[in-house]
Amino acid sequence: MSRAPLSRACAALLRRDLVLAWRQRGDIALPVLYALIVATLFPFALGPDLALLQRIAGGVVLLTVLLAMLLALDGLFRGDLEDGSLEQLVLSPQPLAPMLGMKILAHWLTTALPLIVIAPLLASLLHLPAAAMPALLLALLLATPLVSLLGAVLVALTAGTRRSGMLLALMLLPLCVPVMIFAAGALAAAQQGLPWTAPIAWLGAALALAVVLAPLACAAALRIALDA
Amino acid sequence: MSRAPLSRACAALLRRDLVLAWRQRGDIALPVLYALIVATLFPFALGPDLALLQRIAGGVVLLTVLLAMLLALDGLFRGDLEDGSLEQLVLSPQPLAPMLGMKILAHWLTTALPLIVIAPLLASLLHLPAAAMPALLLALLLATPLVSLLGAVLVALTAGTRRSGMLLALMLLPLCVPVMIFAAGALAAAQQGLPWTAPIAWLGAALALAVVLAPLACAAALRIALDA
Amino acid sequence: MSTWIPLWLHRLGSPPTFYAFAGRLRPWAIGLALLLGIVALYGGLVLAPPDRYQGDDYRIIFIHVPSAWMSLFIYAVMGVASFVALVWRIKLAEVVAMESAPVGAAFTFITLATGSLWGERMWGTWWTWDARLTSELVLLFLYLGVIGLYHAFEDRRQGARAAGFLAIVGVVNVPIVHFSVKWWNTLHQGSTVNLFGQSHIAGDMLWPLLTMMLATKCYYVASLCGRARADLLALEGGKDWVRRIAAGEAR
Amino acid sequence: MTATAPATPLLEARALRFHRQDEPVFGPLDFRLHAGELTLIEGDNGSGKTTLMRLLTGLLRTEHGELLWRGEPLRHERCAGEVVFLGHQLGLKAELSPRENLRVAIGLYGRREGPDIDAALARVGLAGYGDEAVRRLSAGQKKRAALARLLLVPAVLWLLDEPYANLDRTGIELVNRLLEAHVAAGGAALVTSHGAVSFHGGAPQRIRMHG
Amino acid sequence: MTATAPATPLLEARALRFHRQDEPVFGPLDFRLHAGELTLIEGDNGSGKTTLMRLLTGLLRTEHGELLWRGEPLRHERCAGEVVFLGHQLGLKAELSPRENLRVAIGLYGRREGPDIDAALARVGLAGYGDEAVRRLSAGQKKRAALARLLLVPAVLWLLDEPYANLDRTGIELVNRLLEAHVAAGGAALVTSHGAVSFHGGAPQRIRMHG
Amino acid sequence: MSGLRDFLAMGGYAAYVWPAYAVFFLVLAADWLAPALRRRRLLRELRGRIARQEARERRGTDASTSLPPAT
Ligand code: HEM
Ligand SMILES: Nc1ncnc2c1ncn2[C@@H]1O[C@H](COP(=O)(O)OP(=O)(O)OP(=O)(O)O)[C@@H](O)[C@H]1O
Ligand SMILES: Nc1ncnc2c1ncn2[C@@H]1O[C@H](COP(=O)(O)OP(=O)(O)OP(=O)(O)O)[C@@H](O)[C@H]1O
Ligand SMILES: [Mg+2]
Ligand SMILES: [Mg+2]
Repeated sequence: MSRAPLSRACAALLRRDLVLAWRQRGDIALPVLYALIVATLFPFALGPDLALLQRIAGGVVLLTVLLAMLLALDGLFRGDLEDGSLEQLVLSPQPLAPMLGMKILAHWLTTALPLIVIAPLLASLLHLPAAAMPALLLALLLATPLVSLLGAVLVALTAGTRRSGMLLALMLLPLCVPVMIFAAGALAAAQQGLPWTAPIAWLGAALALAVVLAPLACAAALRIALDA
Repeated sequence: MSRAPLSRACAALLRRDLVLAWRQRGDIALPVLYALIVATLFPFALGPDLALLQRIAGGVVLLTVLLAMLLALDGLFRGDLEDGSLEQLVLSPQPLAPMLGMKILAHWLTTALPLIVIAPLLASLLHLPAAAMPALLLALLLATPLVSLLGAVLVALTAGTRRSGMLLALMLLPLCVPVMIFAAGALAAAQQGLPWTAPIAWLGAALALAVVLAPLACAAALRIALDA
Repeated sequence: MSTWIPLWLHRLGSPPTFYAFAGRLRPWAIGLALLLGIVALYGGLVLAPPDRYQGDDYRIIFIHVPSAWMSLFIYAVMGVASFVALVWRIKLAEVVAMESAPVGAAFTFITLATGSLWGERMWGTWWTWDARLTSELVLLFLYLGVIGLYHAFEDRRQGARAAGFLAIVGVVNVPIVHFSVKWWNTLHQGSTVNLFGQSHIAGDMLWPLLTMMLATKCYYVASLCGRARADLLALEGGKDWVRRIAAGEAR
Repeated sequence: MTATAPATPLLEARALRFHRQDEPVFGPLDFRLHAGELTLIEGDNGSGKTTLMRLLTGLLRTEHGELLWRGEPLRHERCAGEVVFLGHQLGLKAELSPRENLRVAIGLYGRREGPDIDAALARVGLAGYGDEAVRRLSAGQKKRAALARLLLVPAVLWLLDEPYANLDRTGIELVNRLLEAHVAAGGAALVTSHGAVSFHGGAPQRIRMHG
Repeated sequence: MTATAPATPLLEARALRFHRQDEPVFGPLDFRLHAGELTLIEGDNGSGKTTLMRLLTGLLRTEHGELLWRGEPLRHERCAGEVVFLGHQLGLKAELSPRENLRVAIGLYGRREGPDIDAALARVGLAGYGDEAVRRLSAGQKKRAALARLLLVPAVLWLLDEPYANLDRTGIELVNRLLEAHVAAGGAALVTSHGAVSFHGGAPQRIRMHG
Repeated sequence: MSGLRDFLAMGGYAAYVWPAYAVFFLVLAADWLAPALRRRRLLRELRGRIARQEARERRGTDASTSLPPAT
């Protein structure tokens, strides 16, 4: 008889989530397609004024990616909660926080990463100047895991409730505002040719903090949620 | 023993869906809050330039409402499919098309209507000129049921598949573009003080057609989807 | 002295005792609130002269500012009570935290509404996305989130734990609201009333403002008492003392 | 109950087979079910009982063999309202109470003369639970709420897929009594189960899946 | 199996009660479960068997009475990895195959010496179904896939909530044999059921809910 | 009389000042009334629950009678 080592457990869980995501790759593609739809419809909604589009391109891409992520966030624990897998995970002899960290990682890999990959495409659909591209990508690389991590805590909090949808959105809003402010700040500075490291550094610091604290908070929240 | 008359069955189903929506009112509020989040984040994403905001306000509100609706569309049959209620509905002695019409109506009432109600608020958060408000509301009143009806057919088609998400999005995009073009056209005209009845009339005609045909198509699609 | 206070607190911590205590405190608190409120309104609306620059419009200050202060104060109370509830699992702390939220949300809403009305006149727009206004809006969302989360759970105590958790996380926003005018340059004006140093406001405007602040504090206490009583009834629904009340009011 | 001529069976299968992606699920089956008869479908796990049921409801399409309803090819429109199906998924909305769920069922299927909702709930042992959300019921209580539907809607043929699962002894008794009463009143029933049936109205016919 | 001093029971409940919003769900219970023992939990639908199980896993908090694990208050960290729970929800991902599901379980819970995944699947009668998506299995086959987990993970205490539901006769036999082997090897099990248990290793202890 | 009219006119800003005060009082009044209504509803529900529990207990004692008669 052998206890499962933590690393093995993490690998098993990560692998499971990635395989599941691959099996349901249609659902991964959803946020990406959603972002594409937004980017496609935008010129129709505003009329084909190139200068206008160019001006708002960076912000729109950021916003779209963030919103597409929020879309997928709701499903982070839903499947596992409904079929009893979450109970099995909580009852396993592994510490919960790193396990949840793995789930969040898998979620980021399967929802945010594809979005980041197509972000340059979206940006050029909206005629974002190429000079701003590095800032956009860097901002997304830092902002998306931050949203994943913080969002996961909120999703865990609402996991035990019936009305999760609204609550989640309610609680996510205050969280997204600062992330958005810093990311958009970096982007705007880059678009104007100003230095944009300061807001990026802030995002990085917040991310470092969240990587450590969010899984713990998530575990605590989930235990509260399951106790019903 | 008494057969259930169609009107009674319609009422029962409509009532059930409305009660369910009320019990899970958090989930109704989700699209609304989502739209609010978009409207809130937009100024952050673009910077607080009043003239710019004002210029894009109409299009953004339209797009936001449409996207928020698409968000909720995915769940139209999911719950009923998972707990077996859909089978019970299909097996009932009622013609399926009007029953599905009721479900679509309930869905429109619970997702689109709240969005239309808060649309003026969103519009004024983004400083849309008051003169364009009637056009906005009318466009929404016609465009949203159209999207609900056409979307329902697609949802029914994808109900039996695993990769519903992506398929749905893929098929919805070409459907949303014309709706968006007409609605945005009306709005742009109104914002410039031009007559805006023509695009609205087109939307109305499309809606009339959809009200008759969409439930029938939806019923046929659903029967195909369940046969697995 | 050092022994009876904990003892008294412990006794008060028992739900039926607190229920009775809150019932007795409530009329006094609301009476005082009304009295102070009337005095403050008389002072503010009638006695105080029109402002040199703003005319009579500034009179919104007498409700805007006390409400704004209360919105922050109540959040702080809620945060502390949530912390106590989560760490020591005291039922009464849960009740205080959760029942503070609606009152706080009400004051936050008032702040936003009156600020908007005032802004429409002063800044020519009822809303801009500056730091103070936005962080206050975020505060409202936090309150609503706490309330929603609390009621979303079937089990109230579970809901209180989850919502308390959220409340604690959200405490970060309180200093942001307060210092936003200092940290970022905003349209909203900076601090004018200074409790400890020199206030930049005329005396006959200051005293109604401070009186109104006391009135709102008293109102909070009174409202909290009423809400906590109702919540205790829900929370202790299975206990005999509540069933006796239920049976008593049936007649 | 609607009376049928005793000669034509209510439901008849002739050389009925089912394939899923060209793999056979169950072999050729022949059976007849008359009004007033109970038929048990027996078979191991995975032998195709649930699949057969779904075929009989018309949810799955019959591609090999024939399935006749009162002598004519079974089509949904023909048997609609005369068949009620209770499967592994109970078809109850978790957020509604049993009472509300049953009210919807009546709205869709119509109502047989006989007990009203309260009486039906009492009969299945859910008195006092009529207004609780189904989500909050135990596994067996959910099953009972679904069974109450049988008492309320006017259907000649009951298709019950493992009605005994999750029920306690009184619950199993209850299902047996419900079946007896239904058959005695001229109804018919097809039941799958792994052995809990004890039927006092004559030996039921049996269909063995996988021979 | 880990050997325990026969004196301290593996699991002990003292005046254990559970309330949901101040409404009692089940009354005070006292029982002891030693290694090598099987205990049946009996009770009608809705009597609180599932609730008791969830309490024993530590998912629900014990608020009234005591629950001891090897003599110390039961806390998740203390019994983690020694307890395995099989409830109404099987905890299988529908999109994965039984083999993949079991591999995850082993990753999380570790692996007992004994059969490997293929052998376990064969033992529960799923040979040949190892790579089918769980979604495509019949109700009983799903249950069997969940039971295979018991064979693979190292746990002393099995908490099985209605393991017999949806199983055919050989499946019921299978569960009985699994339980016997587990108990013979020094494990312990708590099982709820509505009557399918037939145990050859001495009369099991019984807990009556709502006695 | 004109004093009152002047007072109500608020130096021309009546349209801003009085709505602000109205919001203040209406919101607080709603806040004040909410717990009273909730209390009434709670007590009503509680009485229902007590009645239901008593019904269940009665059912528990004579469970056999709830079985349908055997044919
Ligand atoms: C929607 C718009 C507004 C919002 C959300 C808002 C919010 C707030 C908040 C939260 C405070 C309390 C800050 C603290 O205690 O640290 C405050 C104080 C104050 N507000 Fe506003 N406000 C708004 C509009 C206005 C307008 C238009 C004016 C007048 C021009 C104004 C004048 C004041 C004054 C004088 C204070 C007291 C500052 C002090 O002494 O600390 N506000 N406001
Ligand atoms: N999530 C829940 N919320 C509120 N009440 C619940 C919940 N789950 C169960 N109950 C109630 O608690 C009681 C015990 O339920 P439990 O599921 O433990 O019963 P059980 O003995 O497992 O029954 P069964 O044999 O039907 O599975 C029931 O009366 C049920 O209505
Ligand atoms: N959706 C599906 N897709 C593909 N194959 C399926 C599907 N559902 C069932 N099967 C397969 O068809 C066969 C028959 O399944 P069915 O559910 O009819 O069995 P059953 O007799 O009801 O079994 P049980 O007693 O376990 O409920 C099984 O081998 C199963 O693996
Ligand atoms: Mg089956
Ligand atoms: Mg149970």
